[in-house]
Amino acid sequence: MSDTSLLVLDGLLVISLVTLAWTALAGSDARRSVILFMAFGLVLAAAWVRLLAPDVALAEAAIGAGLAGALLLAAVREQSRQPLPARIVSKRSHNKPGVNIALQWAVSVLCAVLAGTLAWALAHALNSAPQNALPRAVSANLEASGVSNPVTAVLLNFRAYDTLLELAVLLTAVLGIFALGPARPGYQSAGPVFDGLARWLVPVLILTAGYLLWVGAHAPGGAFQAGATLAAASVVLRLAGRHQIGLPQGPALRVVMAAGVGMFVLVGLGLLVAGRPFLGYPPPWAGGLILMIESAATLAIAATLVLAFLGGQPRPLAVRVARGRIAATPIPTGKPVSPEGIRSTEPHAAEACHRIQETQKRC
Amino acid sequence: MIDVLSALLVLAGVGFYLTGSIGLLRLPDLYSRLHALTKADNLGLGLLVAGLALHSQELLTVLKLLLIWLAVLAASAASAHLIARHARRQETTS
Amino acid sequence: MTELLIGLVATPLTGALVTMLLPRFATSVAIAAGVLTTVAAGTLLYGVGTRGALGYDIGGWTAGLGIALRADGLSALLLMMNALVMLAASVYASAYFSKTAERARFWPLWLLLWTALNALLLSGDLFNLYVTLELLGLSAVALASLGNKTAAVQAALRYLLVGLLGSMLFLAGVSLIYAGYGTLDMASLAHVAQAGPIVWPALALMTVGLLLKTALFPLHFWLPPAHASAPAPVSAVLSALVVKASFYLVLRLWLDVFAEAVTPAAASLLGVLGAGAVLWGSWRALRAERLKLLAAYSTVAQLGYLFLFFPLLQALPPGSARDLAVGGLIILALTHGFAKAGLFLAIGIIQQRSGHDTIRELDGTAQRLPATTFAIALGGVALIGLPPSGTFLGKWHLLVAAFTTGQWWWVVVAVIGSLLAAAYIFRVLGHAFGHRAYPNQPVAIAREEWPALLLGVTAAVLMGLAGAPLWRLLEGGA
Amino acid sequence: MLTAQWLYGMSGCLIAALGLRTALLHACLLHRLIGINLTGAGVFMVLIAVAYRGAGMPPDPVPHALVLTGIVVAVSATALALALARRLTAEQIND
Repeated sequence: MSDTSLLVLDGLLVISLVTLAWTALAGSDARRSVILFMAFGLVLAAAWVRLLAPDVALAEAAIGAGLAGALLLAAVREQSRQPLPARIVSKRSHNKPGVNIALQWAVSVLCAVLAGTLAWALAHALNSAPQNALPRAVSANLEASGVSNPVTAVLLNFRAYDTLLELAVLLTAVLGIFALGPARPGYQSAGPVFDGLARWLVPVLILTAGYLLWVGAHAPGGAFQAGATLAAASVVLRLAGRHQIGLPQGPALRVVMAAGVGMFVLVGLGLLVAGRPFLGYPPPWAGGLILMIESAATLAIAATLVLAFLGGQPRPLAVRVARGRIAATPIPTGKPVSPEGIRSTEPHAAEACHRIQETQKRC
Repeated sequence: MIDVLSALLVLAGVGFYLTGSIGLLRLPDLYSRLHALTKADNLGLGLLVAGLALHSQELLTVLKLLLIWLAVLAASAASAHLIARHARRQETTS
Repeated sequence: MTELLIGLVATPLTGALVTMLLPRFATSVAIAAGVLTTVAAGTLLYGVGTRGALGYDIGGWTAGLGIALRADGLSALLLMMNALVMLAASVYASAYFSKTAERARFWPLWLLLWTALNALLLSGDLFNLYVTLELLGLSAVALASLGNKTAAVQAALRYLLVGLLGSMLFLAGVSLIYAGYGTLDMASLAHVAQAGPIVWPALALMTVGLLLKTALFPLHFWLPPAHASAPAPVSAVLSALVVKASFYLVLRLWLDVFAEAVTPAAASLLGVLGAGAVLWGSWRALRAERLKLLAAYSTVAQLGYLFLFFPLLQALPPGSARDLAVGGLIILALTHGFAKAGLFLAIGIIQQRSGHDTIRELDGTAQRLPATTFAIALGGVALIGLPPSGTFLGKWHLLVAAFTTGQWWWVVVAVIGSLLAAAYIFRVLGHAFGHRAYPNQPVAIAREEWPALLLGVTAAVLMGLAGAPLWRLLEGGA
Repeated sequence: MLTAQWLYGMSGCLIAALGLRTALLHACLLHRLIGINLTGAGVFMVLIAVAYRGAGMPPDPVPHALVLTGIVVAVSATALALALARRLTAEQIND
C-alpha cells in the first residue's frame, strides 16, 4: 500500500496517541491515568507496526504497555490499601497559590518552547536527504552478523555492547529494589474464571516466549520480547494468587539474574582470549553464540522483570506436604496480611495519589 | 463473489464495533456497558476475522487469525468477569 | 594495549557479578577487582602518555556501525582519578559496612557504579553514552538509598526523577543528531557537525540534561539532600566522581565534538551560571549546620569554578595559552575529586564515632581523631586553593586566562568564592580544635582513616606537583 | 520528506513536551512517572519516524534497536522509582 492511502490511518493513530497522552497526564485519578497510559502504549505499538518497526512494537506492547502498566497498577492498588495515618492527610501542601500559578505558567511556556525547538530541528533534519550510510552498512554486513533480522543484528552484534550495558541497567534496578525491602505480599485467588484463563494462558505464553526467542534471528522477536512474555506468564500466575510462579530460590535465583550479563561477559572475554576482539564473533559461529547469549538473556530479563513486579526479594518458601501433594507457601515474615485487610473497601484511587504526593513532599 | 462476502463480513464486524462503542458511551451503568462492550467486540472481531480469513490465501494465516480471535475472546471474558466482580464487591461492602 | 579499554569496563562488571553470586566473599572479591581496575587505569594512563590517544572497536566493527571506545589524555586522567578515589573508598567501605547482609547489597551496586563511570569516560558513541548515563544514575540512586533512613530514600527518589529527566533530554538531543547526521560516533560527528538548526537545539538539549545531572546552579536543588544523606563512602563518590562524569561529557561536547557550534554568548551563559554556583554554594556551605551538608554545598560551589572556564576558553585562540587554561580546568576537577572524597570519608568517621555531624558540637574532635581532623584540614586546603594544592594551580590559570582575555569579572567571583571557602573550612576547624583533653592516639582506626588521609594528601600536595607531567599528557593525548 | 515521518515525528515532539510538563509540575509521583515515560515515548516516536523510509522500503534498523534498548531502560527506572516510593510510604506509616 502506498503512503497516501494510509494517511487516514496515520491521522487516526496520531490523534488517538496525542489524546491518550493528554488524558493520561491530566486529572488526578492515578488508576485512570495508568490505564490510559497502558492504552497509549498499545496504540503506540500499533503505530510502530504501521511504521514497519514490528520488533519495537512487540517490545512496547509487552514491556512498555504491559509490564510497566502492571507495575504502576500494582503501585496504585497498594497505595489505595495503606491504612491512612491522620498526620499525613492533614499535612496538605502549603505552597502559596500565586507562586504555584506563576511556576506552572513558566514551566508550561518552557515545555512549549521545547516542543517548538524540537519540532523545528526535526523538520530541518527530515527536510534534508535521508542519511542512508548506516543502514547500508548494516545490510552490507548482515551476512557476517549470524542473523538475518537486521534489528537483532544491530542489537546483538553490531551494537551488542549497548545491549550488555542495558542488561546491566536492568540488573542494577533489581539489586536496588532488593536493597529496599521484601516483596509485596501475594494476591488472593482471583476466582475460577481468571484461574481457568491462567491455566490456559500460561503454557501459551511460555510457548510464545520460546518461539519469539527462536524466531528473533530472522523475523521480529528476540530476547527482550521473549523475556517480557515469559515474565508475563509469571505475573499472570501471581495475579491468580499462586505462590509458586516459576522463580527459582536463593542462590539459583541470583544465578538466573546474573545470567544475561554473565553470558555476555563470558562470551566477550572468551573471544578476547581466543584472539578475537571483545564480542567479535567469528561469522560461522555468530548465529550460535547470539542464540546462546539471547537464551541466557531471556531468562535473566524474565526473572528481573518479575522481580521488579514483585517489588523486592521474594520471601523464602516453606515446602510442606498438604493433602497428599506438595504445596509451597511463603513463611510469614513481619505482619501477616489478613484476607479482611485485603478485601476491605478501597478508597478512591485519587486519594491514593494524594497519599503518594504527601510521602513525596514538595519535590 | 468471495470478495463481496468478505467485505460484507468486515462491514458487519465494524458495525458491531460501532454499536459496542456507542453502548459504552451511552448506557447508564457499569454492567450494561460491560455487556455492550464484550458482546459486541467479540462478535465484531469474530466477523472481522471471518472476513479477513476469506480474503487470505494461506491456511496458516487463517489459523493465526482464529488464534487471535480465541485469545481476545478468553481475555475479554475473563476481564469482564473480574471487572464485574470487583464492582459488585464494592457495592456489597459499602 | 588497546584491550585495556574494554578491560576497564569488563573488570568491575565481572567483579559485580562475582560479588553477587558469592556474597560471603564479596569484600575480598570487590577489593581485588578494584586493585585490578586501578592497575589497568594506571597502565592506560602510561600508555596514553607514551603513545597518545587509544581506541578500541568493540566486536571489530568500524566505529559508526559498531561502538568504539576511546581514551585520550583527558579521559585517561579522569579514569585514574576514578580508580584511586574508588579504591580508597572501597577500603574505607570494607570497614564501614560491617554486617554481611549490608555488604551483600553494597558491593554489586558499587562495582556496577564503577563500571558505569569507566564506560562513560571511555565511550565514543552518543547513544552508548545515554545507556552509561542511565547505568550510572540508577546505580548511584540505589547506593544513595542504602542509608535506608526516610531522608535518604526521599532524596534518592528525587535524585532518580531528576536523573531520568536529564537522560531523557540528553536522548532527545541524541535523536536529533541521528536524524540530521545519521551517525552516533562522536569522532565522525566532530568532522561533519556544523553550527545550524540541527546542532544548536540538539546541543542545547543534551547540555541541559547533563547540567541537571551535574547540578549546576540553579539546577542543583537535588544534590545537597542526596549527597548529605547517603552512606559516607557513597557520598564521597557521588560528590567526587558521579557529578564529574556528566561534567566531563559537557566538556567533551563543547570543546571537542560540537566545538564549531558553540557561540560566545552560550559560553558566557555557562560562566554566569558557574559564578552563581560559586557564590550561592559557598554561602550555603558557610551557613550549613551539618558537616555533610557543608561538603555537599561546597560541591555545588566547586563545580561552579569549572564552568567559569567556558567563556575564557571560548575567547582564547587555539595555542599554548588555551592549552594551559584547559590544563588548569582539569587539574581543578581532579583535585576537587580527591579533596571532596577525602573530606566525605573523614566526615563519615566523625559521624560514626560521635553519632552526629553537627558542626557546633565538634569540640574535641582534633584530640580524639587527630588523623581524621588532619584529613579534613588537607581537604580544606585544597578546597580553598592554598598552595601547594592542585586547586591553587587551577585557579592561577583561571586568573591568567581571565586577565589575558580581559574578562576580569570572573576573577572577582573566584576571589569571593575562595574567601567564603576559607571561612567555611576554618569554621569547621575552629570547632574541631576544642580545648578538651583526650587520650592521644594519632591514627585511631587505620582502615578508615588512611584512605581519607591519602586522598587529602593527594589533593593538597601531590596534585600541585603533578602540574608539569599533566600538561604534557594533555598535549600529547588530545 | 514523507508525510508519515512528519506526522509521527511532530506528535512525538508534542507528547514529549506534554510528558515533561507533567513530570515537572504534577504533585503525584505516579503521574510524574507516567510523564517521564511519555517523554521517553515521544522521543522514541521521533526516532522511529526518522527510521521510516516509506511504504515498501526497508526502514533503518539502527533506531529500532536504540528504541528497544530505551524501552527496557525506561521500565527499569520506573520499577526502581516505584520501589523507592513504596519504601517511603512504609517508613512514613511506621513513624
